[in-house]
Amino acid sequence: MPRLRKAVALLLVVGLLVTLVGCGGKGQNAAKQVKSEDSIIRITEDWPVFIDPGVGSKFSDSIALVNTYDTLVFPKPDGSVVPHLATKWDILDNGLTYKFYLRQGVKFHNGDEVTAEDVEFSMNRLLKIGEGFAYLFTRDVAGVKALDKYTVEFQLKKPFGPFLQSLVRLYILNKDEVLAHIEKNGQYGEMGDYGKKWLLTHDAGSGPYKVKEVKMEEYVLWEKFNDYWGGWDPNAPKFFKLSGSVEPITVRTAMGRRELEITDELQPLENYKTMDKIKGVDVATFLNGHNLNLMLNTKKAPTDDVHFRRALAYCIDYNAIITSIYPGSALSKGPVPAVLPGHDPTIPFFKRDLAKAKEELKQSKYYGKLDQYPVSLSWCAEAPEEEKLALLIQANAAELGIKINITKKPFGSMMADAQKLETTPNASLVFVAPHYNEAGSILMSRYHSSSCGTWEQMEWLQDKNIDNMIEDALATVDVKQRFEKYAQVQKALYDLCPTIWLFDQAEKRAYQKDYVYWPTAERALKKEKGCLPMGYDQYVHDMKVYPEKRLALL
Amino acid sequence: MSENRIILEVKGLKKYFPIHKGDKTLFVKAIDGIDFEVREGETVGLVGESGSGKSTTAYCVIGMYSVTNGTIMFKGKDISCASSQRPLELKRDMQIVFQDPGTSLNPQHTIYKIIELPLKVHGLAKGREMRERIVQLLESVELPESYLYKYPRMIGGGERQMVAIARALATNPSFMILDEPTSSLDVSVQAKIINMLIKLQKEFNLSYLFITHDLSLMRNVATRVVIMYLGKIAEMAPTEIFFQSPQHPYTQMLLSSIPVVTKEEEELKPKKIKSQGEIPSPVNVPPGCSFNTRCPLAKPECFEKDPVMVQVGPDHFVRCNLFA
Amino acid sequence: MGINLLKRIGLSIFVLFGLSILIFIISRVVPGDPARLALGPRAPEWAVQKLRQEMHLDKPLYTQYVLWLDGLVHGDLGRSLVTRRSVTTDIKEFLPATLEIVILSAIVLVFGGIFLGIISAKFTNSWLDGLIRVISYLGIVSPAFVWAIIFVLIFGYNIPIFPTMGRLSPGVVPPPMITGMYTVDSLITGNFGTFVDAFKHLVLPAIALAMGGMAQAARITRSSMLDNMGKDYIAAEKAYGIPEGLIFVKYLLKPSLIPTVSVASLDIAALFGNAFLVELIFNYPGFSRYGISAMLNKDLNAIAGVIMVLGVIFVTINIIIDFIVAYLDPRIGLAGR
Amino acid sequence: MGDLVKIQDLYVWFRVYGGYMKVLNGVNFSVGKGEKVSIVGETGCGKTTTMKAILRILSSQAHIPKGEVLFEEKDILKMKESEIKRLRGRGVAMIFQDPMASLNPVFTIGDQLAAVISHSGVQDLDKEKIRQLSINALKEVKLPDPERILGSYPFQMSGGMRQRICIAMALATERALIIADEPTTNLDVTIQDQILALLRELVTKRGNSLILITHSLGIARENADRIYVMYAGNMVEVSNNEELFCNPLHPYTEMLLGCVPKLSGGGIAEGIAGRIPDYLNPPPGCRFEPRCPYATDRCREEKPDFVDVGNGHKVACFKYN
Repeated sequence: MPRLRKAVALLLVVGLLVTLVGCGGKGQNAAKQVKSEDSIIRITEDWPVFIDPGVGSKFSDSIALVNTYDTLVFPKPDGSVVPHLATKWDILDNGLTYKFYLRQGVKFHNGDEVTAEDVEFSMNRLLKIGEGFAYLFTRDVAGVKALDKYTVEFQLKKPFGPFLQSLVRLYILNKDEVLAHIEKNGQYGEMGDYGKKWLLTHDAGSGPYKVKEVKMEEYVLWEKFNDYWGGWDPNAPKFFKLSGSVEPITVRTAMGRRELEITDELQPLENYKTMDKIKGVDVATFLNGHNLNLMLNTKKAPTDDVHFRRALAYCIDYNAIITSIYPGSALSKGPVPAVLPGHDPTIPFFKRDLAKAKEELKQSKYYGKLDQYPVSLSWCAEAPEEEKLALLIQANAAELGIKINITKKPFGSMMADAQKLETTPNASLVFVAPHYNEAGSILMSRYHSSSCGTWEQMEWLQDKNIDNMIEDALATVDVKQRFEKYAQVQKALYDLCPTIWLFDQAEKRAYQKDYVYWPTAERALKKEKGCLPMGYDQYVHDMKVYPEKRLALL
Repeated sequence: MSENRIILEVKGLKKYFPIHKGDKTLFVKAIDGIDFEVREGETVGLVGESGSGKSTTAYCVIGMYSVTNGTIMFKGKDISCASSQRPLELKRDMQIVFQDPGTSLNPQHTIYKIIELPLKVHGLAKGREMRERIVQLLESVELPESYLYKYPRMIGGGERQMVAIARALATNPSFMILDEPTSSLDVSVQAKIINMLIKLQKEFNLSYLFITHDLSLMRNVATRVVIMYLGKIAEMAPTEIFFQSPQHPYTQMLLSSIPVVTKEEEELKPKKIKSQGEIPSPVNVPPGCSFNTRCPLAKPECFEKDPVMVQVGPDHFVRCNLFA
Repeated sequence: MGINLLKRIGLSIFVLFGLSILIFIISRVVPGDPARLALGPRAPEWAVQKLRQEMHLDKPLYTQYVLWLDGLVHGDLGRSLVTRRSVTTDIKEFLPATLEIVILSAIVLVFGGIFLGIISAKFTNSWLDGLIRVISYLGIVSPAFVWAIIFVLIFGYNIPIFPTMGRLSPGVVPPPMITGMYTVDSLITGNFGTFVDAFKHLVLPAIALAMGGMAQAARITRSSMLDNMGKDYIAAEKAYGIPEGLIFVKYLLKPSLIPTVSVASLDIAALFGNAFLVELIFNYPGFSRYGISAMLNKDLNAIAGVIMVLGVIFVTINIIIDFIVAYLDPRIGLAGR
Repeated sequence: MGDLVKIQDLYVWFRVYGGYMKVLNGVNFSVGKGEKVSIVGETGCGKTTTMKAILRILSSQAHIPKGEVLFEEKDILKMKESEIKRLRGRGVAMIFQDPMASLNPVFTIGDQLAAVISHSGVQDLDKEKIRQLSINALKEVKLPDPERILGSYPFQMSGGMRQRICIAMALATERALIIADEPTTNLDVTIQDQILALLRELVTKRGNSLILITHSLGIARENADRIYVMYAGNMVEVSNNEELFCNPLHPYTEMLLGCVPKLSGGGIAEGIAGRIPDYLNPPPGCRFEPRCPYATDRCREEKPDFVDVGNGHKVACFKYN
């Protein structure tokens, strides 16, 4: 009996060892030789990833589109745009007509040349489908027309100052290739499905990377497009892969195994700290033009009283927020994040000042009957950190005698609540991002009456004066004048205090500092001002990767 | 004896259990029309093999099973209804002791609690009285007071059965069903219990319906014996007469099968009939006389005609075609 | 047996029909506008409206059900809002991936569990038994995703011998689609290298997934073997001189496996649910992950499709296990005949 | 004369929490070739332990401090595994109390019979031969349609049929000794009668030795040549069949007989006061002493040995020496 027991134990141990060694052999013996597959940038991001410019608009889609397709103009961190597919352009009719002259000889991935017809087709397709980034254009664009092979003209319904900025979201598709892959029985009439099915897993772009493989729910893999008109640095990555998993443990392990170069921005704080400790891994922190707003319902008691709103604004401990809850973030100065072009730097920060808060409260009509007017506050269940914030605000407000009732809500419910004034709570914690990188985008989508009833404006401001100022600013084609007008709107809003701008959000991503050159991380290190539109920080063409340095880390 | 008052009267009692076999519904005829009565102060022995329906009869009488057909009269009241509709007073007056005291006593409760329960339910004792009454009940089954706080597992099988009897006595019943109370016990323990039951019967003027498969035990306990076979009564007679002149071939087979310890007993065993065959399943009761598959005296008519009960002597009834 | 099987299948279809109504109603009644969720908060209302029409969301519920059922009968489960493809296509792609894990996991669960249980019972109260029992306790109390995390850390990070992401290593070409299961397809096409690679990707997720059920099976096998060891028939078989080894592996094992198999069947069915977090951690594009992402995105057709397929799988597993139990335990098998 | 089995001064203890259960307390016992012997005793007196010792299938907690079990003059307790195996295969067969529990519920009767036959040590048995032997064994116990029974499972049989099958297994191959441990306890009296008659007939016909363990004095009387009465780990009395019932010597035997209800009536004795002793701390002298009305000081200190009162009638009680 004891002999058998020993034999079984031995069998178990040997079995385990054989498994370990047998399977481990390959990993350890892997030749320390650089292969071309090693020249790769791998990024994690949330799934799904839509690589169709007519469909995608989220973070992951943007990263894919930026690298697969070209646009007429290309954004700079300072908010300006530079020539890209278009070498130059004319703005005519007081900003109602834009005429672009295309670069000649630019090749699509299949070898076709990029022409004005492709631009016309791309804009029409986007408008017709109505999904993705179409919302940037549907309101203002009246039409588009290819004047000749290399000239294309856009007609606007009314002057729209930041039109050039919004064009970084018009990704140019190869018309012929898309038409060749249309499915007949679609919902777009003679255009069938407008190539939607084919473009789900294929690209028709001219960008620096061409789609090599799409594995649904897993990853998208791109390969360098050697004939890219923009040319190539010798150390530019040969491959680029976007993985659809953001599980902290998976991300961290992959970083440790050097199977991932840049992480997503959705990791918990703890995980960034852990990854920062891995040799050769650094965490890049940069402001991305998003900010967190405490939207106050200006039509509902007690937040309908400006003094009451200001009292709230003066009682919150902003420094505690940016040091312990959202480290790396910056204090907000007014409604527009400081990194966005058109931001007015003269607007002061909100500061915690209890004396001032009490003074404001005394002027409010609710003073003395605060207990009858509790404030309802919703936070977004998908962003768990917001709970700490909500509790902090609750505690701060309690010092003034203001009672806050906190509710956790899924974003879907928050969206539904925002549809009616009665159901919109007194206060809502919401992250806000610009549609295009300019102050006007935030001002329009946040405070113009047209956005009332959507999650982007739960203030229900409905102020004619503000509406007129915003419309006027946006219609101004001249940048300097436009920015001045933006500044006035920001000042006016600061006085109305419809929102408590809690902080400008910092985006965090861990990356392989030792063998990857990433321009955005470099800019963050140097604390350079400005930011790029969503997705452009991951423009792989400008990155560099050094596989031999990677091998040294293994 | 026969002038004593009738306590329990069972008439035409039937109990069928439906079983589903595929699409068909068959009936297990556990009891198929039986008549008997129990008189005051009497012990009626209900004897039969497993599957004869003797326990089912007990459960129908006590109300654990609803009755398919027929009537059960207890002290002149019809109690063929479901247990839940019986008055509490009736439940108090009629008690049952089960075969296996190991499972009929709650192992989590002390003996005190076990006996306390019926007293509480029927509101028979309160406060300090309660303890006194329980001790008194234990004394009546010859268990010392020290047993009050023991658990069933701490005492022997015989003693557990004593506790079960004490619990049954708690409500001062006049009628008790004893469902094979000693069949899982050794003879030395059985002797003690049987003697105690007899003593209690005299003391409290109890009537017993005593269910067993042991005829030699019946000889010493019962005043009247009822033999059941496949849901029907085969023979019924006062004990003395029964053992002197058993009439039914099945009764004779039973008697001849009993292992005995004295020559005297040997004499009493019928010699002509030997045990053969097994009791058929109550789902497939053979046509005619249900004993025909094992009966050494079966005639052709036994395979067609179900016999009726006939009286062959004073208080002696037999259900067999030989006597028709 | 044949008639019994047909009967069971007939009954199952009835059950699945009921299930289809239930899941359809549940999937449609959950709050939130699926079209809005699919197109994002900034999409213009007309585009959302168009999608609603396309999905028949503007029609009454029963019309929607009839249309959906009609599609179901024709093998068309509608279009997924997340992948923007036909749900049928998605299922064809993701189901084999998860089946691969679940099948391997079930094998580990059943055979591993029984093996450990036998060892434990054979050497009752030895250190080996103690070790197995401790592992079993851990296996039962820790959910599959905890094991997944532990395995990723140990075998992916500290001792990096197994891949921790995806179904194949980069650069390995997937085998041609036959069953959709990479390991099977690569073997069919004779591509052994791909098989090894695909198999290595399965090892950690499958074991992580199997741990709980395996521990359960081990415990049940152990206790039921110990229980049966005390039975008279084992004493009788010993008394008749049947070798102890044979008694152990044949006469003792078979009756002892009945409870194990019944419980294992539930555990195997539960694997599909537990697979979700495991697939997430191993970035494995499987059916469970697809199902959960469908629910999070209120991807109606995908939800209904996934539950429908799971329903069919559960019912099938149930039938299979019932027949295995009937084989092991003649009392059940014959009662059913 | 040639004793087939002879147990001499056998002690068997069981290791439990808190010490040893001293169950067998110097058992002396023998069975002659072709003899039918019965051991009678109440629950827990050590009958089954004695039989398990003969087959050496005691549980792993058992400990044998003293004694020997001779089978054909060889000590079973000192036998090697291979000898034990031969003994089990050819020498001894056992029939258990509960025929449901002693047949494996998930294998067919045929399978179980075949296993018993093929491990009986008889060489060169092919499948067909085993099948033939199985059928013969079933025919011998008067089971109808043996071929059908071979393919059936135990649960498809009635209790009586199952016990016939157990007997068939025991007698399927040639064995010197049959041990039947309460073979009819769970059966109805008519079936009990049939089974015992069958067992008696077959054993007599084949000239096997039989040890019939029972708690029923009646069964012992009708089926055995010689009867041992056992109490709390000791044989207290042994005698030829009729003698024991006409002239019981040991106080326990006498009282036990009084407790048996008689078909002839006459009431039942009061029973035996007290319980069997606690095996963890048994009385040092005669184990029946605490319940014995005749107990003396000597009984409290000394363990009585068998005294032969003539004609093979032995009793372990100080009353008789």
